[in-house]
Amino acid sequence: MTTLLLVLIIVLAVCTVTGPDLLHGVIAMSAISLLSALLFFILQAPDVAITEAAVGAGVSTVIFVWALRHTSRRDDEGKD
Amino acid sequence: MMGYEDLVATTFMLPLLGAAIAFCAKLVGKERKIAKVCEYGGACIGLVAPIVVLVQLLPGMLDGQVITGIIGGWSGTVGITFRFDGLAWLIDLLGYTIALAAYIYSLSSGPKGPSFTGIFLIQSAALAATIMTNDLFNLFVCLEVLGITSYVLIPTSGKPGASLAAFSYLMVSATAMVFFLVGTYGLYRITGSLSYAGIAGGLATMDPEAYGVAVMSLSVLVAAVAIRVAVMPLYGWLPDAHALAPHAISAVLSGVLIKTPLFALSRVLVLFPIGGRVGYLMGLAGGITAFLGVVLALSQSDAKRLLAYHSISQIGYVVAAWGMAAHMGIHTPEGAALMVAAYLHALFHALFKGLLFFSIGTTTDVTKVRDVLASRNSIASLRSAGERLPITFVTFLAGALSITAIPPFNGFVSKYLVGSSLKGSLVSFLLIAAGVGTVASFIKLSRIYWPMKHTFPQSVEKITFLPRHLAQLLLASLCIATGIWAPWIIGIVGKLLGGVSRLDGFSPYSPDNLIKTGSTVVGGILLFLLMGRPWVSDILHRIRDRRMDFKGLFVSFSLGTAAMALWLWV
Amino acid sequence: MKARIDFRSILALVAILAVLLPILATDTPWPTEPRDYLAEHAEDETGAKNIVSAIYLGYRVFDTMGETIVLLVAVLGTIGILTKVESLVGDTQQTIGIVSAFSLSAEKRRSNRLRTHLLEVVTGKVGPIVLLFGFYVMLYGHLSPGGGFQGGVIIASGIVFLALGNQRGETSHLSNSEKLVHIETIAFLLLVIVSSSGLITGSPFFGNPLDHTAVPVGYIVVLNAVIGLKVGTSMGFLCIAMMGGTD
Amino acid sequence: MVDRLLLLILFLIGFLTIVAKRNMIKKIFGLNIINAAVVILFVLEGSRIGMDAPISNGEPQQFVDPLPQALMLTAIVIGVCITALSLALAVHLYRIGGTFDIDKVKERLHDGL
Repeated sequence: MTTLLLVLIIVLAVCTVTGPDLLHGVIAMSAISLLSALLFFILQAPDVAITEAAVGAGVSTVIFVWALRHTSRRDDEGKD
Repeated sequence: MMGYEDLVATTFMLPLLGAAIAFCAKLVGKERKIAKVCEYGGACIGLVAPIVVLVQLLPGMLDGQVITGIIGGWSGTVGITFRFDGLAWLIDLLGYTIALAAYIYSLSSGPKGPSFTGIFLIQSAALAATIMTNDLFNLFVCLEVLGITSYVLIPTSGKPGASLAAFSYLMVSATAMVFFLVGTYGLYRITGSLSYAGIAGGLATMDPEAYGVAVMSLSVLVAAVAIRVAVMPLYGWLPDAHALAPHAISAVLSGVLIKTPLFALSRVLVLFPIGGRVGYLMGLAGGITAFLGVVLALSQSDAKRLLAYHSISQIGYVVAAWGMAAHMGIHTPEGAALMVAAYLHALFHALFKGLLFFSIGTTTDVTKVRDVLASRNSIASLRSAGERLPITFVTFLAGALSITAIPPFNGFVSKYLVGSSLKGSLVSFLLIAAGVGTVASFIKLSRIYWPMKHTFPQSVEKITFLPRHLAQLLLASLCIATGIWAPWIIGIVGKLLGGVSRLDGFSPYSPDNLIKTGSTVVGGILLFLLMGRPWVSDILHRIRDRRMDFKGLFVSFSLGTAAMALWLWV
Repeated sequence: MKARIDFRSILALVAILAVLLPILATDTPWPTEPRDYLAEHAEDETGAKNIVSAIYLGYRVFDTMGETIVLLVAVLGTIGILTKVESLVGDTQQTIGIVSAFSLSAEKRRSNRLRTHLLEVVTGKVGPIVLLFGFYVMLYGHLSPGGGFQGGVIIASGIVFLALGNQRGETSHLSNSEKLVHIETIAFLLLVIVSSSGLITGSPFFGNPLDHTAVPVGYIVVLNAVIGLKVGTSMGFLCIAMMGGTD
Repeated sequence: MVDRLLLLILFLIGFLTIVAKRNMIKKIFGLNIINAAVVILFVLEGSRIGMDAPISNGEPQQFVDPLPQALMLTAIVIGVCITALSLALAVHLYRIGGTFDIDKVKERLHDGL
């Protein structure tokens, strides 16, 4: 079960870092947070799970979205 | 009456209390007088009171007292242990002296406001906690607090480049701190403890198969701290950050912030049987840092950037002596003597580099020109800005004479001490070369004060001089005083670091040393004249214009870590 | 995309791999001494049933203090930079549709009128409940999972909900950013005072002042409340400032 | 063992992102990922010595190690603080330089100064 979750997290991480749309990356990041919160819950760490869900999926997503709202959501790397 | 353990804890609790009071200034309106009372009252509690506490603690420290305990009196298996010894006392003294001077200076030069005061005090508190802690995870937290305060304080200068510098610093050191956590994981796994005593015990009884884990964990821990110290391969973030921060913050950053983690690291190194090898490697890197830092500094034309590269060079001296001390073992007489040299140079460098940052800061604030090649006649500019006596020039001179090791200024004593303790090794030659380069680059920097007939000060800005002069004169007098009474200070530091026997009867002002200094100065002047040659200045231009891109920081970090791991492994 | 990765990056990656592999590959059994010690003594020494809380606010409360300070400084720094950014915002602002619905300023929301109306009604009603839940998580951290920090974050989201549900753009007391800053400031002062409070009864800094009384757990509850207040207000302040601010 | 290797891969993905990507937001993603990897590593390994969550209910239980959990609470919070600050800096730099590409921002600043 943990292995499966970890594989999912890795897949999401790859999506996050390779995708050209940063907003999708943000969503994938918060999905990573939620999956790791689930993982912590399975691993008998409810405190860490609550924190990760509240902080990783909540607060940091808000901040990321704020940052992108004020800038651009495209990753134009490579198009010099 | 508070016991010693509580008294020791006040060294970081008082600044925190001061910060909390300073933040309270936000509760009332900005114009109200009580807001100022809160802010400055908080600053007094946070910066002056700890110095009083330190004075209180001094007699006990001189008797060789070591105060250890657990924060909050909880159990030692899980709780956070601390150790307050001579080293912690000395670093606290260094930190609070510079912080006080920098705060006074900032009253005129900015940044201002209760938020700044609060964050500044928190930084001082974190410094005191960093050097006291005896717990690996607590060290992580302290380093993070130190880091985050500097990331916030650097961009307060409002220069666009400062944000970039803060971002680079943040990325590199936050990444390094994650590696620090990995190292913590490795050590907790093999020893089952986070406190230094527990780790040392666990390492003694560990499974031989776990040796690799210990080595790798140690190397990531050292690399993560070395980023903060800016030793040679890992220095890339420093010049921008120190050059573009507000002047007061530059002084604290290069005076205190890059040294405290180094001395905190020495507490970790002694736990490992292989710690001496790390020390040797760091010492070597320190020598190279001292030399290359000067070469880079020579090529700079921006005044503050030149000073920033000198910080790298001078920290190289400290790291060289510190590394060799760790190599010899800091409890052996030779090691202790080296440690005294390392600390004294750290202290003296903090004093004179702070002074230089202040003086150059005042000058460039007035003239608005930071390029040493374009700026001239600054004394006249300062005078037309309202400075009646050329105090800034005099204090600059005091700083410059200190850093170039001219007697009786303090730099002479500590550089001599470092040089003589390392006599005969490869590192000492690098340090001599660095000394020559320092002289040359400070002649270059002094040119901004050279009078010129045909330039007239244009567009000077009126500034408040009083707090600036106060801070500059405070540090300048300390530079001279510590130089003149050096033997006495060496005695005290030697006693506090437990290496008193080796340093008895030490006299820096022997004819032999004066001749050495003289020849260094002559070498420096020759080098300066040589710099006027077209082919030399061409080389220097190439050095200056090479671009350090962001990736290079990480590549050097990872290669440095791997190199250290390899060095420890074989 | 991967093809752009150059030689130096690969070199760095290999170096890091070589260093980290031994640390991660080891099969040394995980140490049990701290766990055994805690299982036996934690409840007696701190009074908390939740052992993570016992460590977080008891044995290692100094770390927690450091963490709270990091949060404080980060929020102050972010707000400081944010005001700089807001002053730089020109008319070139590229707005992402969804996001503007969450904006707190009325003009930005007008374009998404329908969605916004729904949002206002729902969040306005849910806000108080979330706030209440936050206080529950905060105050029962010693018995169940949760605690000051987690509760604080939930309180922060409650505050943000209240701010969003605020239809006419007027500020309610709780989502007034000035008030939030005041509460945060006082909470930090309280935190410093509470952590030194052990001195009164003879325990050291960060020690439990209620150590020898009938309710040793009171210390953890108080710390939870103070930290929750602090975290809730500073996070709430940050989010409100970021969402287009009421100031 | 497999889990730890997966975490190592996760860590390396994050690290490679920080090193190789020039987009600042991507770099911050990378930082978040390596932080998450270390947090998972601590909790995962600490849970191997027990089966029950560390909340005592009066009966004899076999706890997982609560110490790494308490440490990771701190690490998570510090991580998000760093993220917030770095994002604010990145947005500021975007405003100045008009791009998230760190090398281009550097060039533009260099030319501007």
